[in-house]
Amino acid sequence: MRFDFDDEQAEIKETARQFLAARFTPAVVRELAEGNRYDDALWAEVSELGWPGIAIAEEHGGQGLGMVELIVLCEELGYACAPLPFLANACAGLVLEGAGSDEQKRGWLAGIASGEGRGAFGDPDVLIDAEGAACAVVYGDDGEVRLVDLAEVDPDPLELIDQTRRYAKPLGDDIGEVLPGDFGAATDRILVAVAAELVGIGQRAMDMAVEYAKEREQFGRPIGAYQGVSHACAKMLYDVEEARSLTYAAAWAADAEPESLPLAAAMAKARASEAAWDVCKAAIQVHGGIGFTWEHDLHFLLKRARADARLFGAPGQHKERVAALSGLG
Amino acid sequence: MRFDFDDEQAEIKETARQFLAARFTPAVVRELAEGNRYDDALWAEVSELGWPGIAIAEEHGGQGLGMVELIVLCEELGYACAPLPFLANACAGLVLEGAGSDEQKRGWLAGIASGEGRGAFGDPDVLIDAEGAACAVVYGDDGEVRLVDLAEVDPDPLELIDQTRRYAKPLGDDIGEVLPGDFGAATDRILVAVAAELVGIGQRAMDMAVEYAKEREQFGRPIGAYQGVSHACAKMLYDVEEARSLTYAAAWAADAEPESLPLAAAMAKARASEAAWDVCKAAIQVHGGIGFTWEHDLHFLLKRARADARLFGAPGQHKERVAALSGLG
Amino acid sequence: MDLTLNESETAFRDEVRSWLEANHPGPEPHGDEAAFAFRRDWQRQMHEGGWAGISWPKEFGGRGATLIEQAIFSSEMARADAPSPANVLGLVMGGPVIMAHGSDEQKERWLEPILSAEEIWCQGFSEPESGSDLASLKTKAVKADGGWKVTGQKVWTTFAHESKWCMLVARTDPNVPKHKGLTYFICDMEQDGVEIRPLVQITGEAEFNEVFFEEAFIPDENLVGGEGNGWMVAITTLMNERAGLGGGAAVAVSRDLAALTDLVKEHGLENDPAIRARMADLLIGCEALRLGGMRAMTAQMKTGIPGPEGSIGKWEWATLNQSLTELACDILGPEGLERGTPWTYRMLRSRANSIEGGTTEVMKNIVAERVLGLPRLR
Amino acid sequence: MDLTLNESETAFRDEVRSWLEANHPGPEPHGDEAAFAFRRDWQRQMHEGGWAGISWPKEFGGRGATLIEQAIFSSEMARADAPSPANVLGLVMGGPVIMAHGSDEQKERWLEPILSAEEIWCQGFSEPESGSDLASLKTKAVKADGGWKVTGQKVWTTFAHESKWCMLVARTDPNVPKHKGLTYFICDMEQDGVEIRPLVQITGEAEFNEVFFEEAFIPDENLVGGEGNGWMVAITTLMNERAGLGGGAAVAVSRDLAALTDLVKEHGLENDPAIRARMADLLIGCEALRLGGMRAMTAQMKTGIPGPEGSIGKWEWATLNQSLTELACDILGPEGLERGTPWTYRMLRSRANSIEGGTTEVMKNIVAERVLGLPRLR
Repeated sequence: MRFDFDDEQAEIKETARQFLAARFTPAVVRELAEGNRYDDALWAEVSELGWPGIAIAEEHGGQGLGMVELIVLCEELGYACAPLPFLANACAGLVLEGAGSDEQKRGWLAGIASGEGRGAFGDPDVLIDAEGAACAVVYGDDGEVRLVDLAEVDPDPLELIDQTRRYAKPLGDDIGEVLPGDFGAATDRILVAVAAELVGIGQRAMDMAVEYAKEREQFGRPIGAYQGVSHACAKMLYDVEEARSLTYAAAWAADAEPESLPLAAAMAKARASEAAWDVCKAAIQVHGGIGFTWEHDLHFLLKRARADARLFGAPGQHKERVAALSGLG
Repeated sequence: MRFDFDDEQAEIKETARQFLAARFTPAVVRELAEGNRYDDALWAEVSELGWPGIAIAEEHGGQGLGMVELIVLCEELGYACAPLPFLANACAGLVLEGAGSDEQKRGWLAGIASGEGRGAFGDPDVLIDAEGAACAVVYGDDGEVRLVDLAEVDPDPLELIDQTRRYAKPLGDDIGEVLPGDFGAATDRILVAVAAELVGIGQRAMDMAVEYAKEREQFGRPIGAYQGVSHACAKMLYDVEEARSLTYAAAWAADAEPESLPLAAAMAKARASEAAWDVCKAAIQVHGGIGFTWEHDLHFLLKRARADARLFGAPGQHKERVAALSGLG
Repeated sequence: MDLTLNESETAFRDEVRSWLEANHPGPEPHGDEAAFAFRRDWQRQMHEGGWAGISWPKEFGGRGATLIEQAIFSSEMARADAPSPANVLGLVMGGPVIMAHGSDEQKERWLEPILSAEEIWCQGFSEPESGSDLASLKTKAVKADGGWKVTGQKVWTTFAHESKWCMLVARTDPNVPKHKGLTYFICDMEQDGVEIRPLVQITGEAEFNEVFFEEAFIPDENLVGGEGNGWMVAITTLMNERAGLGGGAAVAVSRDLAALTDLVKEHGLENDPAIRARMADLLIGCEALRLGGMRAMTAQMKTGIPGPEGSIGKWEWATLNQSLTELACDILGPEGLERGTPWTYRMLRSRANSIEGGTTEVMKNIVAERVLGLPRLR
Repeated sequence: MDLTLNESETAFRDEVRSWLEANHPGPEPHGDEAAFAFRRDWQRQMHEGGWAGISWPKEFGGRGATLIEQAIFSSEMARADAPSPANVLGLVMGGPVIMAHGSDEQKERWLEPILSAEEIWCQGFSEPESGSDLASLKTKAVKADGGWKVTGQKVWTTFAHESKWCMLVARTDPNVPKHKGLTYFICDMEQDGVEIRPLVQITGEAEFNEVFFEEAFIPDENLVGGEGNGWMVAITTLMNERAGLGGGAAVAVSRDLAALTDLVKEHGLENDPAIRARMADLLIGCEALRLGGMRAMTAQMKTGIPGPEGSIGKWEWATLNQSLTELACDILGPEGLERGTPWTYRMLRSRANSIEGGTTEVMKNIVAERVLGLPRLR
């Protein structure tokens, strides 16, 4: 029994943190987000590192690592608030690998793994990162999941408050080909990946709030000396750490104990959604007026947290699933 | 438009506060509560003041005043945490006067108004203040309200955590005579009376917490100087004042604008229930260990708040009614 | 206790209501400049109707309305969804400060153009380093020939670019305790020493400005309330602001709740117990806000001054508006994530409600210290 | 990352589990004295089986178990609903303090009777005037011939009337800063200068005591860790207490949640969305507590010391247990108001969870200051 990252995972995390801090400086994030665009060179660089295929089997061109390694990256991408088409591509890969036909996998997984033929990801409400992607994996209103060749369609963009990611209107159920396999486990894995991104977002907002609380003085003291602020910051840690424990454990379950995954994934997504949203709101409150300005970076985190929290099933839906899976039927 | 007590009401409040503070000292409340008993002499004294009949029409031996005057007393009785069979008697009076036949009113209201032939009050779960009462007004499982001559029955006592009041097991639906009238408005009035008692309980717990926070020193300062404590106390005021506004307004509606009563009563009972319970819990937290001891008086308030909050419909039920009456059907 | 309007109050309400029905200028045009011109016209119209200075004494061109009449007026304005007058800060803060602390010449010079919206006023209190701790402000005014030269930065200034005058608190004496070295000025915004930069919020809109003063000149006759009395004068201003906020807030929340009820039904969620419970909490909170305002007003009529209880109202309103707009976006689902839609805008905008006009933490401090008498930490 | 037990851990768990199955003493008898005698017997039995001093090094008669084994043991104890041993404070605090700070003679004298429950230990830290601010304690020890005379009052002392020894912190030097004038003693409770009064809680039970010392004598050889070092020694003790709390808490909450699930069904509320949502929150919180404990333990295995993260666990547990028992009483309806029933008792008892062993406010201070590095106010 040992609940931490092994040396290799810890190294991936540290490398990702440093790489992303260097590439996605606040100025870069701001520039990309304000244009609601990605930088292809940065995606190429990330692809070079093998990130898009980290959890895809080697036979399909990936690194063949597990969910734990994937969520390490998701968390750090959330921490950096990086505008990159990473998450949707990873989601597409998870579903395609889990439920695609051999032919579908052969056709598209290598591109997803290399980052050169990205996958978009969609549900009945929204399509994520379609522009520039080769294919899309889309959950339909009818309960089926479809694979869509994006060369054939041109989705209409959709402007959400989260400008660090690119959204489009859903494609509908009348295009693409149905995935034949069982996508249940892949769906749960997606929830864990999103939860990890939310943990990273929450951690970043908390770090910013704590740093500000140490520096900003009012009434002759750093505001972090007042319990009105310090207890709010303590609550942020409580929220982020609960979300983190549940998310890491769910990733481990995906790799090592799949029978525990459905409950673990629902718990992680529900808790991480509430945690990141609450922490971002509280971080703005700690900052006061400056935290409410566009020129401060907090709002990029706030809005991405909101989008991640409400997409992929709102917390209430996942709590309902927790109850159902815990003996309440 | 004027939202405060008139001079006469203010005088009733002041007199009640002083009278109850003199009679129901902490030592007296403790002695009666520990024995789970009442002091007949104190009831006689209160009856002498005309309190039991304050809202009963003069033709039935009461003072003919309104709900506003009644809730002034209820609030102060809650503030004093007074062990007295006042509330059940008042509830019985409200229902009997509102829905009883002429004969039923003639038979029992005078005793309720004078305090010499008290009324008990019951619902399918519990019977309140039956011992020593002449009659009981009881809400049945079948949706009827019955008047029961208590000379004919001997209810089994029921020990609740609230020892400042006397409870018994319900009588069931097969005794007594059905009240012929519409008891809807009386039921709402009862909610307002209970809400007022809860406001008084919350106010008292808050006063105790604030006083303690001024006196108790830790780390070289009164604990009330720490925002962890002072903001908790501010929240108590917020809760109590919201409950108070809603309760006073509902009492006014009962007297002056009956069409607004159902919504106002549901709001008052829901809010006052949550407010008093939250304030009592927070007051214990502010006191720390000492607040958790039997020798401290807070727990009498806590337990009475809990009973008042959960009886007469739990907050969730009344919120449901608020939604239904506010356009959600 | 009487929570209804009496005969004369009803008559007043009917008068306001029919005036608004006859004169409501319709929906605000798009675009900041057009909207402001629209509001300026609207205020002129209000002034002609005798409604602009509703709370101002008659001797200064106002209506001399009672507190209740003011509350009725605010409610009716909110009920009719009437636009705000252009010169809100002049009407609610600037005018009252001049009336309370200004000289006869100052009253003569400034009051009428406030009412007519001819001269717009803005407020220069907050600074980047001085938010909750207002008295620590650093903008300094140095004596010059016939007046003062002001240098420093103000922030959160509304309509600065439309304003002729700025209520400015500056430090005139750095050698005394921080509350004592401040002076209250009325600064002409139309001069070279004043630079205005829009301050964009997380909503993407620029509702506020930063204002930079670089040796801006203020003549002696624009000093209000005496040198070194700036703190006291400013506090009066803030009390007026908070009292002025009261009346309409509950009506506005109530109107929003009605819209939210429709939204719930449009989305077929009226039987969802979680939504019903959240709606009930909001409905109860809104009613408590409304009633609390009435209680505070009744108390103010007796004592003559707005009490610290106004802090609870501000706190309640912030909590309510944040919950309300978040619920709306929750109900809207993915649509509630769309940029620039009304509810999404309002949900983001509401995050400032617990900061602007005194943070919720400051409101709690005020309640703890001034209502409950708990010791202060500072 | 491996959240399951490996082979040797599984073997250990099986060993504990089968020992508990074979030796579980059945339900605790009613009545305080009978229950205590029962627990004393149970601890003797545990000691004979080699389980009483599970965390103690083998040289002192313990099992020398690893942290994981200790956690497994706590979980299995909770899972089997096994009674606590009688001498909890001796095992978790007294023994470890003597092992860390005691002399060889003290180890020889005290350790074995702690394990065997022959001598029960209690704790004398808190005083009526010193709760969260422990270092302000006033009980004083004055040098006397061959030892010290102690006078003062302690409170919240568990099992004082059953105890032979009290871990007592007293002020030996009133002339130095408050943290520096304290000394840690082991005081014999069986003497005239010690008076014990039961302290009844709001539950109606007397789980704790007040202890009055009136010139109680403590010989020099009962001083632990050196004169004036009492604060440091006491802090070690408290860290041991909090670390000792870990393992079993989540298992106990989880067991309670299973009981609550049954209760929900018995009352036909399994389809009530509000109840389902509250249950889900509790289930999620309980799992977070369990996992957080595992993460903290893994960290402790690396660093060797329990980190301040334990404060989150204490805070989480208090929140969970209060919500859980309140939900149970809500579900029970009027039955949840009945005096003395198990859930009612536990609901009232839970109000102390956010006070005992460090208030939630103190836990937040620790998190803010020691984990987040925020400045401290004191």
